[in-house]
Amino acid sequence: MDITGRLERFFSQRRIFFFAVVIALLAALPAFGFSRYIMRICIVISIYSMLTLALNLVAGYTGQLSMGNGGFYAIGAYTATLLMINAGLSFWSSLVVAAAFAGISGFLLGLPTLRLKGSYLTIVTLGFGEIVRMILMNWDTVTNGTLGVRNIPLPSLFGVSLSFTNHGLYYLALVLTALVSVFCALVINSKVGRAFIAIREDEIAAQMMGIKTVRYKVLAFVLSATISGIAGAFYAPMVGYIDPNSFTFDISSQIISMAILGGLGTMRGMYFGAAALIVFPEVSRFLMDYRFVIYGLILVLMMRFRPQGLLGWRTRLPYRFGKVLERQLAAEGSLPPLL
Amino acid sequence: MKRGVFVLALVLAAFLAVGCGGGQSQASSVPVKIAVALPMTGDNAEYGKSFLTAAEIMVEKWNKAGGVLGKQIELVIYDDKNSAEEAASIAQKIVSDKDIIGVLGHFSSGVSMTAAPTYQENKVIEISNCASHPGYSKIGNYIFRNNTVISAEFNVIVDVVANDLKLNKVGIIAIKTDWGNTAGGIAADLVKANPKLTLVAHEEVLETSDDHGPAIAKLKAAGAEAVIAVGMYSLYGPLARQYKEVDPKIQLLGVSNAYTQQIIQLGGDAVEGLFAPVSFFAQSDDPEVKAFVDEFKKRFGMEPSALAAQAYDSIGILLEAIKSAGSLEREKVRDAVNSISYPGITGPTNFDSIGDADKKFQKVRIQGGKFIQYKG
Amino acid sequence: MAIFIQQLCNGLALGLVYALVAVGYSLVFGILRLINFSHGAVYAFGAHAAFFFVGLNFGPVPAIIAALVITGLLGVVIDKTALAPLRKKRSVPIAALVTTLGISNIIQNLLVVKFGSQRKPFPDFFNLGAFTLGGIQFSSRQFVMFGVSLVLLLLLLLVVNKTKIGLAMRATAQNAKAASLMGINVNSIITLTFLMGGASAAIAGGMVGGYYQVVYPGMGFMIGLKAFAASVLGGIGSLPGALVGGLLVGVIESIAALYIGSNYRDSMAFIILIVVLIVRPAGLFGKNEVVKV
Amino acid sequence: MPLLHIKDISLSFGGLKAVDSVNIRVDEGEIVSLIGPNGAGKTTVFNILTGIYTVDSGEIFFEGNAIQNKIPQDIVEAGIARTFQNIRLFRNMRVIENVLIGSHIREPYNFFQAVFRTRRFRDSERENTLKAVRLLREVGLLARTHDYAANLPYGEQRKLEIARALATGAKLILLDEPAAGMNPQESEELLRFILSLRGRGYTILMIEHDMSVVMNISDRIYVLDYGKLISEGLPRQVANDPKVIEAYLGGVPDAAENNRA
Repeated sequence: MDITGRLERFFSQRRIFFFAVVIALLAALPAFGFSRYIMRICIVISIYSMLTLALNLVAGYTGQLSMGNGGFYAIGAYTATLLMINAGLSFWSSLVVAAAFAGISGFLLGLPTLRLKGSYLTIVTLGFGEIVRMILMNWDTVTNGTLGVRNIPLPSLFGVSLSFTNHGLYYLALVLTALVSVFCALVINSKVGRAFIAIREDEIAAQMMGIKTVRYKVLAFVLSATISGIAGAFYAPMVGYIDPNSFTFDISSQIISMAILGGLGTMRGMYFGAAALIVFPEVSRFLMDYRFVIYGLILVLMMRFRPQGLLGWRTRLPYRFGKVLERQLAAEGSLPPLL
Repeated sequence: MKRGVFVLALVLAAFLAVGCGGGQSQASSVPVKIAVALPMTGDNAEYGKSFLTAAEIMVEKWNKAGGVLGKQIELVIYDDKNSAEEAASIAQKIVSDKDIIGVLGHFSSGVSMTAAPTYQENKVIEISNCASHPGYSKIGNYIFRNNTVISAEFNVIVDVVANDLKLNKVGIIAIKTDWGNTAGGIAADLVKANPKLTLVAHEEVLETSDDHGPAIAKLKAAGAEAVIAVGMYSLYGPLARQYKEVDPKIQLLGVSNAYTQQIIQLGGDAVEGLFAPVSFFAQSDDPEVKAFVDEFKKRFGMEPSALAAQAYDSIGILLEAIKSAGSLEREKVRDAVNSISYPGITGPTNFDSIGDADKKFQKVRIQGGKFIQYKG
Repeated sequence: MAIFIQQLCNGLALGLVYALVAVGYSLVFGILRLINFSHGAVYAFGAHAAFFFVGLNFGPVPAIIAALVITGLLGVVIDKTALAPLRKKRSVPIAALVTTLGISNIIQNLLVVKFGSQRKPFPDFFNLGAFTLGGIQFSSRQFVMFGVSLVLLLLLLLVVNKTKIGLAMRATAQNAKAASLMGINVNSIITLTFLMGGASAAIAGGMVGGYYQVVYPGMGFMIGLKAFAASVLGGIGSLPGALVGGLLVGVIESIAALYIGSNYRDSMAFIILIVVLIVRPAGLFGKNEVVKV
Repeated sequence: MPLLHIKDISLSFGGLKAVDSVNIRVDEGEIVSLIGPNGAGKTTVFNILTGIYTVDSGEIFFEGNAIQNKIPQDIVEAGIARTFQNIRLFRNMRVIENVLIGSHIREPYNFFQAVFRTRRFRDSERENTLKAVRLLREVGLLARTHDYAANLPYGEQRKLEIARALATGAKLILLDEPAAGMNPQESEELLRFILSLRGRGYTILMIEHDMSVVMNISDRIYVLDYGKLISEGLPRQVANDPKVIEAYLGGVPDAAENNRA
């Protein structure tokens, strides 16, 4: 067994321990007294982790490359902001409405999947992202046009405003990312996730197995949009200011680069890709001019040499039946032997 | 395939390693640090780079003369890509470096206003040489604007149209950006308020497009005699060419952004006769201006724009204030900036209580392929 | 009415340029079933190459010819270095799409590094002055642009439909495997396709550069998307489709700018694109493909 | 009542009659083969049966219910599942997951029940996984349970495809050239496997080129040429039908060309 396989087994056998360590480390991070700048980078990484996890649902598992996820992100950010500022709603209710609203837009964008496949669908999603931005730019009465919206209030919990200073924003980002991650994991490990992957692997064969492929593709878009909307609804109060130029095609393209670098179709790759491509520009100021050239190179080289992403290997671990089932299978003598 | 992955990983690792190394290299003797937070990549990179050049010239001048308070001055450069998100992150980075006393930046008003509260909260002086939104300087008493106030520019422009050119029907064409929206609106109000002028049309165009045909058609149909063009340098060349083609007699007027050699290069004959108000005139005989212009040309390959000159002055103002405060205590430096009376190359500058610079304007006009002072 | 006719002409002239760029998408799609995302950046590269050669005191026409050659070669290089290896590996189609997206990033930002992101002056080389016709003023640039694009497009149609090489291209587009069995060198046909795509983009870039007299690295993004919309509208893979689609997008956009507002013009292409893809995915001239199981 | 009754179906693609007034009946517990030269329209008949194509005319009854022009998902629900001429497994999924996809339509829980891991979800998953493992044991793939489909040798991939079809709970299994690409020994094994399926109560309609397989296990045979049925009956009758021999050995080439155009 090769090195990745052995490492996997090592971590998998102690996974509860490692999860606990990672969560404890992340929770204790503010105690190390990092500067606000470092903490801010951590928050941005978690926002992009949510965005890549969202993209992963459509592009990674279901195989429908969306270039319009920046649009959902924008819809989430604007919906939450406008509700907080104009309707005086709290952050929490705005978050829920923004997620729902983004989800509905995901449903609308998912509808063309009834007729479109592959590259065509990708282009429609790209067009969707641009149209969202144009609407934000030109619908002045609602969105305040190119001026954007300023002074977005921070979220508050039990009367305490969650800010950078009290690390409230950091913990909120952490909790949201954790919830999104758990949600994705639950969805993937069910018939829904299996249907997504089957559609990616072979859409016609999936249909022939009775999977309502259109319904699942639309569902993937809705889920992806909802999660992106949550990320947007958190982003807006974090930055305090949004305008249409915060949501250009570059955002969608960056999310795609992150996901591809890490490995579409895996969750670990999403965190890795987001962290790598957020940290990379911060530490490479000397390469300023070449930053986007390098983003491009990443895409080209990955597709050529490692299309599954840096962390995108097929797991060597056995399929997990669960204790109860394993006992039952062993009792009737049909416990499948390990690889 | 395995080798490809390896190379890729190696390249990434190298970037990260070198990057980390670069981040840690900080001088041991503590200099006076000033941050420059401007777009160095992306669509507005040319502005950022030209402002940086101007700032560097000023800093070198001071350093040659022994620095300030006996310390050398260092510029710390940040690329905000003119994006609010980047700027917010950079502002955090700047305030976490306790040696940074002030910031030159950011580029657009929206971006500056996103970063400003962080500077205000941490008592870092922000001087923007180009933010124009009225709300910017109101964010706090550490936030200064060394730029012309846009309404003051339009007062000059409106005066030119009404009194020098004696034209009546005015059209406005503004780019669809946060700045263009605000500025276009202010221009429209001033034109409407002037009894000698009639506003016949107000068009918006996309900054990403070079085809202004439809907007021009509407302005022409409305009978505009003079058109106030509210945009970046990139608007004027194509606009003038396309407009002159359908109406050779049209009188175009620009804001101070139009005062750059690029628009003559881009606009050629079509920009002949264009008016603009400026606080800085590169062809001036003033020796201080001449010295700056020569040095800037040598380094940047073209004449400095008014905004670049304001960047030069902004650094001068900050250093002069530190000198007169006699310390690096933030409150004292801030007070010194507020009470300064600085004889800059963009005219004598002092700040009002909000933090806005009060500037005198000259009128310039393009004639014979160059800008000349207009004394109408 | 005068304004309308002016805008119509403006739209037609723009539309033919879109068509010229759209042809690049259609050629590549026809043969490889690939949406070549880097085409917009290749177009910007073509315009900059022309700008560069003009700077070296080539005349405008030799400059454009030099740009045409070098941009055509760029197209070939893109295929040979990045796309051909993917075909050899039989990668999934999305891999090629993502690769072209990456190439587009690389080209555009290398242009920024080399030339700067600002707009640069391009010579006004085909301006014969404005003239008035029936009380309406026209720019001769529009007519020159219209004429040159039309001639080039017709030439291209002629090559594809009447020559032996064109026959080989059409055969490859129909069925690459069968074509190669019939002795057609499919690889050189693909190379030729990228060469033609790059060259047509360079001409379009030079024309638009001359029309507005500006070039800048970001010029390819929007026009690339609009041209793509045009080729989809016409039926991607079909050359007459690209022509008609380009004209329609150009005209609709110009008229919309006039009646709805300039700030909505860029949205029009996307709206057209989405409507076409939903209502008639094969486009005006395309054929529906039968699902094979 | 026959299990499957195809009545007079026709389908043309732009002037070409791919299927022309075809009638087929399959009774419960039978193994029926559909043979014919390449391009005769056999796979098209399968595609019509499984809802990929819609017919121009004609009717199809399954257990007495009309199923022509229904969407593929409804046809699977009705109880028909298939395999493909060129194997279409979910290659990057495990063997067990491929079978679980087959039982997708037998999972009664909805999206929210999955996310909240309700009792219904857990029971259904456990039951289906159990069934899937048992099915794998029955078809002899138990040792491969954890492996990825792409890693299986050819013969086992064929078996897995059949297992996946069985997992849908179908009564009628459509096999599209199951023996293609197999050596005689593998075909022999496959033959026994198909016979054992009949033994377990499944009905089978298959397309096959390998005459030794067809003649050995078919109860009845239909012969298709240029979209038309040219012969039907017991294996021995069909094998001696001059029309079939002519179709296979090639009649007058010119006529064939004309027919095709």
